[in-house]
Amino acid sequence: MSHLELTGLSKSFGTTRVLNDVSLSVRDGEFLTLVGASGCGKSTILRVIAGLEPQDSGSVQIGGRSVDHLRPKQRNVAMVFQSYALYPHMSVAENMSMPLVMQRLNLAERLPLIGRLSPNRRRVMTGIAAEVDTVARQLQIEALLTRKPAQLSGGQRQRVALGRSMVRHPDVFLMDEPLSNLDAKLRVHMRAELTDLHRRLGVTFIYVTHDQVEAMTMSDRVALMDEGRIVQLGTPSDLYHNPSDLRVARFIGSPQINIVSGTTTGQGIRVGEALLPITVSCPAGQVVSVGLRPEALSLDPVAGRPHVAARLTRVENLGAEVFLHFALQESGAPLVLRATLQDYERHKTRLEAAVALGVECARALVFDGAGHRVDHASRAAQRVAVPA
Amino acid sequence: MARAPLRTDRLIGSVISHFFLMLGAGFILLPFVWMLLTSIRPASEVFTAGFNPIPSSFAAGTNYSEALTKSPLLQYMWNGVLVCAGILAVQLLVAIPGGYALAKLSFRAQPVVFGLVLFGLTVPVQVTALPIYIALANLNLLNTYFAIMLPFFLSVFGIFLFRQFFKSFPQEIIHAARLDGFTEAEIILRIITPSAVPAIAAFAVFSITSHWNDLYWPLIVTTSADHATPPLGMMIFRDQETGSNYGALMAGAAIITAPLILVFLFAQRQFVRGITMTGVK
Amino acid sequence: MTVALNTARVSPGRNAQMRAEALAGYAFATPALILIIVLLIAPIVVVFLLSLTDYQLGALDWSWVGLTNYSDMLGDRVFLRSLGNTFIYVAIVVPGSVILGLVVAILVQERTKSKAIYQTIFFLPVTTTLIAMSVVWHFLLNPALGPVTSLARALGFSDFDVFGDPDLVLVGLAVIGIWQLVGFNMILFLAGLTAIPRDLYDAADIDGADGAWDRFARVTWPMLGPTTLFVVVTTTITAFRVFDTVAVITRGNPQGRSDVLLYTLYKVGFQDFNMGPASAMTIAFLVFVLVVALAQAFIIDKRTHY
Amino acid sequence: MDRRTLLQSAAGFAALGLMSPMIARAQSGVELVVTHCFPGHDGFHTEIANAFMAANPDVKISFTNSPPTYEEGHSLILRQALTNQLPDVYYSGFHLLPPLSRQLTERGQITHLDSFLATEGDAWKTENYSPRILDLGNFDGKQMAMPFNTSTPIFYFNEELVTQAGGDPANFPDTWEGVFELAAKIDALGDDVDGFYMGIHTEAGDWFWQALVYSNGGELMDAAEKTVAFGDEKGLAALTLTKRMVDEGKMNLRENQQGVQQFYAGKTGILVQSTAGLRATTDSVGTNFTLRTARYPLADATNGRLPTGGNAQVILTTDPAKLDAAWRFSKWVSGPEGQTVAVKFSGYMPTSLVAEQEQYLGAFYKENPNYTTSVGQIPVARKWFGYPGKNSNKIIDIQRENINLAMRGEMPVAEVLAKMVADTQGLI
Amino acid sequence: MSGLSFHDVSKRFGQATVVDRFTLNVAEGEFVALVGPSGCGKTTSLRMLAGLEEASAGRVMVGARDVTDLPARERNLAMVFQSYALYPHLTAAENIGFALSLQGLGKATIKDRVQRAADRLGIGHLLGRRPKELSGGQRQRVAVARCIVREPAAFLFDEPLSNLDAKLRGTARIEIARLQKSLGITTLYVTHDQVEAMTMADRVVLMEAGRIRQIGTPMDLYHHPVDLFAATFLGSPAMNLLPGEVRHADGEIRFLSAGLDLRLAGTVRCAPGQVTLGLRPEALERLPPGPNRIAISGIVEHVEHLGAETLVQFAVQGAPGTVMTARVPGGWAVRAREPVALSAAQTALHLFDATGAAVPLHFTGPAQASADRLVPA
Repeated sequence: MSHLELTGLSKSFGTTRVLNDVSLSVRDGEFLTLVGASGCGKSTILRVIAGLEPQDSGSVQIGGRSVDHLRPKQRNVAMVFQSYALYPHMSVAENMSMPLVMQRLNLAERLPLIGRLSPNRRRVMTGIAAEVDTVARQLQIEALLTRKPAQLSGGQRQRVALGRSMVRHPDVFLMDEPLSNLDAKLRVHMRAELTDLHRRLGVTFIYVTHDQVEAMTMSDRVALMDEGRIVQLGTPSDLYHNPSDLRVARFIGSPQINIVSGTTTGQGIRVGEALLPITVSCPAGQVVSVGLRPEALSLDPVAGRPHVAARLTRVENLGAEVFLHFALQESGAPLVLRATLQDYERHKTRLEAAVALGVECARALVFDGAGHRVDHASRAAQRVAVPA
Repeated sequence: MARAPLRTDRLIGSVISHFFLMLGAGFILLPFVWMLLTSIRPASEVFTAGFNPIPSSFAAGTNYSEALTKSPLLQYMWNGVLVCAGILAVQLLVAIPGGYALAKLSFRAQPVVFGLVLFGLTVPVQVTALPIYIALANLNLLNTYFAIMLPFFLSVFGIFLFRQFFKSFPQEIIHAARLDGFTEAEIILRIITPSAVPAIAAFAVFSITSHWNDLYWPLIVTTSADHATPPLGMMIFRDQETGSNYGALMAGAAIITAPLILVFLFAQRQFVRGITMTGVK
Repeated sequence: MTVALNTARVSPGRNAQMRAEALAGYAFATPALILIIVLLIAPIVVVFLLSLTDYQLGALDWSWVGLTNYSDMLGDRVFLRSLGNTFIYVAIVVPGSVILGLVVAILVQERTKSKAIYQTIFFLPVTTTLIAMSVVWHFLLNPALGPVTSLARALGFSDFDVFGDPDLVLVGLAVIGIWQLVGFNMILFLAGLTAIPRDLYDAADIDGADGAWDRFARVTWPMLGPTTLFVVVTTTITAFRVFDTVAVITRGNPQGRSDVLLYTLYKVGFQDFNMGPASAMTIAFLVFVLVVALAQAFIIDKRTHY
Repeated sequence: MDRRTLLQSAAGFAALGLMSPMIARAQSGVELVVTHCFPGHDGFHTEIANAFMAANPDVKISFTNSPPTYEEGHSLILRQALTNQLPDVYYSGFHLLPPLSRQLTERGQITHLDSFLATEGDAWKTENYSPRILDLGNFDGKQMAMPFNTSTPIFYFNEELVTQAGGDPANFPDTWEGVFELAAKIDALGDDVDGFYMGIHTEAGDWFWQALVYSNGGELMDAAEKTVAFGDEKGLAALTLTKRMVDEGKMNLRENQQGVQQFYAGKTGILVQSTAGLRATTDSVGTNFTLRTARYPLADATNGRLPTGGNAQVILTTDPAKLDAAWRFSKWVSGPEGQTVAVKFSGYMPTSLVAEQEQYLGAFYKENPNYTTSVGQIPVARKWFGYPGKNSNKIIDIQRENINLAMRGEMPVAEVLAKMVADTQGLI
Repeated sequence: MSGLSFHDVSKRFGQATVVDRFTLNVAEGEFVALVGPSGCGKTTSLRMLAGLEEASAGRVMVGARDVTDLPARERNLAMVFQSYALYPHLTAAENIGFALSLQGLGKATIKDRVQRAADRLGIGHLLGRRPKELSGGQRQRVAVARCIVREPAAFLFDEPLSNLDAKLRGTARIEIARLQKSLGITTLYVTHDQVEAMTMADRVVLMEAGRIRQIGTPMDLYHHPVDLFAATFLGSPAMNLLPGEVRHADGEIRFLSAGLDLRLAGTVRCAPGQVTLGLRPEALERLPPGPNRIAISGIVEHVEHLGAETLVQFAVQGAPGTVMTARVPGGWAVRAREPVALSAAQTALHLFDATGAAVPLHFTGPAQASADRLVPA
């Protein structure tokens, strides 16, 4: 059993608080992603779990036992680094067998020359070589075993790094932005491969990334971090559809969520001249932020349904879809609308003048002045179907 | 405005830069050329006025054989090899772990040790020579290879160099190694040292050249020819009382310089890389 | 410092890795530390103690004299003159070898095929025995017979007697000092030059930088700031230690115009055997070098903010 | 804390306890460890020692590395005295003999030779050594050393240049006036030709200055070695001569070795140097020109003297087992066998009367008349003076600076002399 | 401001030809993107125009001026580098004003122009900082401000956004495009990111191995790729490909691939032979197959939920080993190992012959109109 429990982790570098009372429980076999902007503390958590850095307070438990007093190698976790951290002077095979060599040979047997005298050593090494071969085959890098890291492409190095962590059969895989050094195409491909690997191994993955797409597409659950704290922990779709905080809403989703500011009234929320019939629990006259995902806006305002007036400022045509950039008529606040090419073509001529954009109030997300989510009736009633 | 094509500009630039480089190279090489020319000249021709590059009679044989036979130069060079090897080995054994500790490990005394290293960079050997000499004498260790090597076992420059080099070594690889179960000593042995080949080459060039050529300290601690190092072999031809034998002196200089130039040529690529990678900033 | 403080805050037992790291840190630093204490600190302490005595090498009795040696030193013409000469020497050698090293590095950097050859040539002086090379320089600069002077004469310059002329002698020694140091500085500058992103030159070209000088003044020179300061510090320390050339060639002549600190120190200590004053000078020398190095290190710290 | 504890603590920190000294010397009979200065002397020392060992098979002579100068040798010996690493036999420069013998006597690390000389008998003494020579090694009434190499300054000249300038090589001038006149003529022979060179303004010690003062009949200090004595008119004459070298002799103030090199190249007419360098000079001159030597002019023909350069052998061992062998070696090196080799190899003057005989150096001298010049100066040779006190080298440095002032005309000669006397006195 | 043009420009390094007879005219005020995989010669072409590389052959012009032999500084072009190439020792203001100070303008003029340029990019308050003290996005803006302050003949961009994270890249590309339009300045923009090329440029030049593969508007390239390379390079996720064969049989045109048999009869005119069929992920829709639509079904292998949309990778039934990606709206709850049935309009099909060249598809019948509609006027 290798569920992982972080309790009250805190850590500072000098006067900077990088972790602030972080508690987190990761189920056995779960793929959990820590996501956030750089400097939010996500990588530090990973290194604390691995034992590479000490926490100032709090504790880490793996499989129900505290590992705080254990050295990194004793914690049975494996880590894949952003830079892959392959040993530059060793071949792929040597890189991959290193963790096992360290585990299975004693100190004397590991010594450069003297070690070779041990009869045990050869037996162990043969065993290791077989295991490395197996893993290499799984990752389709068996042809690369004799090469040095410098002779490998980025993607190949990434796989070797994976292989090196796999041979140990660790309880937990820790991955620190493992895809960020790959180009866009390869990144997309490796995303699928990693999730696949996770499914096959069935081991706990803790994955750190700053890329919300990775977080969204790969994880069972995502913890979004900001300034050393976990802002929200939930499934990807939770975070997308039900962000608890303005920061989460902004971070997740591309193009970014539209945020317009409005004022609560008895009837709803006034945004410029438009009144969105969203009733929220906070008193009237308060300034709130209304978050509208690009797909919550439409070019076809249905009569009687709420709409806002806006002016088209720019068209980003991606072929498959079109991002239409608007400026809100009164405030000039930017809005992005996501349309199909067909829709865009249909409305093209109409868009030259100011237009009314339909707002699907049921999908609107309302945040109070502090950025906290405020639930509202229309949303509760018409909860959109979210994929599990 | 009529304009020469860029190619021509570049050609002119290259000619000018070669001109200055050759001028500089001439300045640098002048003493070497004269050393070699003198080493093949008879004594009487060394001082004939003017700068006639070609000697009218060759005395290379005489000078070189004199350099090799009048002093046990080969013995001295062998001593030099032993001394340089011994010094370098201990320096590396001390400086690589020391540099690693200063660059990558955190312990409370670290700033103090590093401060001492920086301080040491400013202390010339002359300052510490006498106390060390007396200590060696009291331990009855004079006239040993050990005595010649001892003050140089510590190379604060080496510690500094390796620290700078290791500073730029990716922390992630060390983290990976710790996770893999490497002990710190094994990290040094199996990860850090193989990566430090350029730095080792750079350091070796400095270490070997300075101790091969060192005259001051061997002269103090050795009184017998058994342990003397190469420059002592040239001293015999450089005599203030009776006048120097320039031909043999230069032949000796050429003989003892040659291995160093070979060492440098051999290590040049790594050397330059090592210096570059230590990031002198 | 922050690192140390952090370590301090983590109580032992808190994290096995930190403990192991600290332990390893001490273990690996210990050999170096022992050698530093035995070969550096202790001898300096002994020298300092000697500087408070009137001990003469070989003598059987001696006594404490307090700071007399230091006060005598301040009134000692020869010492003060050596100090001045050393500063003059440093003032010539440092800019000379730094600027030439930089120029050569820049020129060599641009070369492709011949780069390695030039690099090797300029580095040669580092590999040679100074006693032999001093003899050679001595002859090369011979006012009547040396090729340098015959060349100067052929070019129409008047005769000059480098080691005989009190006004030229330090210049002559400095030329040799520069000859020795140029190659080393060149290598350091080459390292610094490689670290300058090529993009900056491209940007400067497009921005309208007019030829080599603009490129140098606007990009190369400012970008080499940290390297330059490092080179200046190391060169200064080396130049302060000038000894061999003086001992072999001029021995302080003419008129003491080439007396330099280490040579004077050597004469007092090893020819007159006055260990007390010599030790005092040694300590003074250390202080000078240390102050210069610290001042420069301080500037480096302030300048490397980019 | 006394000196002992200071030094012991110095030793303590270096107590690495790593190695034991592994200087196990093969002891078949007696071995004498010998140190001499100047690596250039290795040749004749080895040859002499070989001959000695052939004649005395029970004694083994082994040499240490040679310090490059007398000063460095002296410093080496003092360091070794501190640490009990002294060689058995050492050749000290004459000028450093007084401090050496005094300090080592005090420490009980030197053996004086009076008893040995007494055993050999007076007849032997007079047959072999002139009293003047023996006196060079005699201090505080004791024979501390046997002189080995002796030298005086002599004139070297370029026969061709002298002839061209209208001089007569066979009758080289014996007065400074004559020398300067000839030098001026030589100097006029060409732009690149110098007339005269004497490195008094740049040499390592003060040997040339002593020669100038002594040859004018002057003294450096009074007999009690308390007061500087060259402030008189003899000293003035000596210092004036330096100025005249420049003014009348057209001497260029070159650095010493460069001046010498210029002579080797055949571009200087007259060179003043120790006779010790005769062999090396002959080799360096080769066929460039005909090298001749001439005696050093004594301005005061009656009281004029010349300082004796060179070195004397001291016996530092106090081990009774070695003393006999050491004395035998002493006799050998200062005797005809040793001297013959040393003279031929260097140009030094012999210290042994016997050595001048036909079977030793007689024939050599006939074939090499240049070598006889210094022998002729033996009667006027006197001790090489060393200043008492801690600052002897500093005194010499300061004096040299003053001499430079005079030669460069930066100060009137008389003023310089006064300053020089005051400076010297101040440092004693 | 002026147009830019390349005439048969080539660049060779030794034996290797990096750019081969590159010819391109950029109209005044136009935004042209050079796009292609790394090493395709796009950056080299840009640098030859800038004067940072020498052309081995051909001429480059800025407006009517032949600048081939002029040094970079005399070409009056401004460039934003991938690394931004800011001078680390200068403040933002000094960086922006660098070119002006080289021109020898007065301090006050420089200050004024720098301030205006900085304000325009919203970095007016950062002028006193050094590059080290700026974030990636801010540095990028300083680099752009450095260009606009000079009022050059044209802007050159060399992958200016590749050092920014995904979020910033999105906003920055809009900013740059907007700025370019408002200044109306001729722009040549190099990128390897097809999204940037598609969204920002008036025209896109697609390069591969030193040659131009296709020039056209973004929609031209997206909807009418001339070959397989263009088809797969543009669009993310990439176009799905299915190798197979076109056969004419029984008066029908069929596409056959392993066990797959798609009838294209009656709607498409196409010569028989070995082909590759291409289908963009968004063309696969959850609609029942109907007239002029082909049906494709399979087993879901992997699902990526992106919130607003979902990417479904499935193994195509009948074509073992072939995996296609479908891009469907975000609401669809589909799971791995479930079967899916999708269809695509025939008008969305692309066919490529054995050499990789696009096979023109001639639609007959009612679908014609809708096919034309796909192409923006």
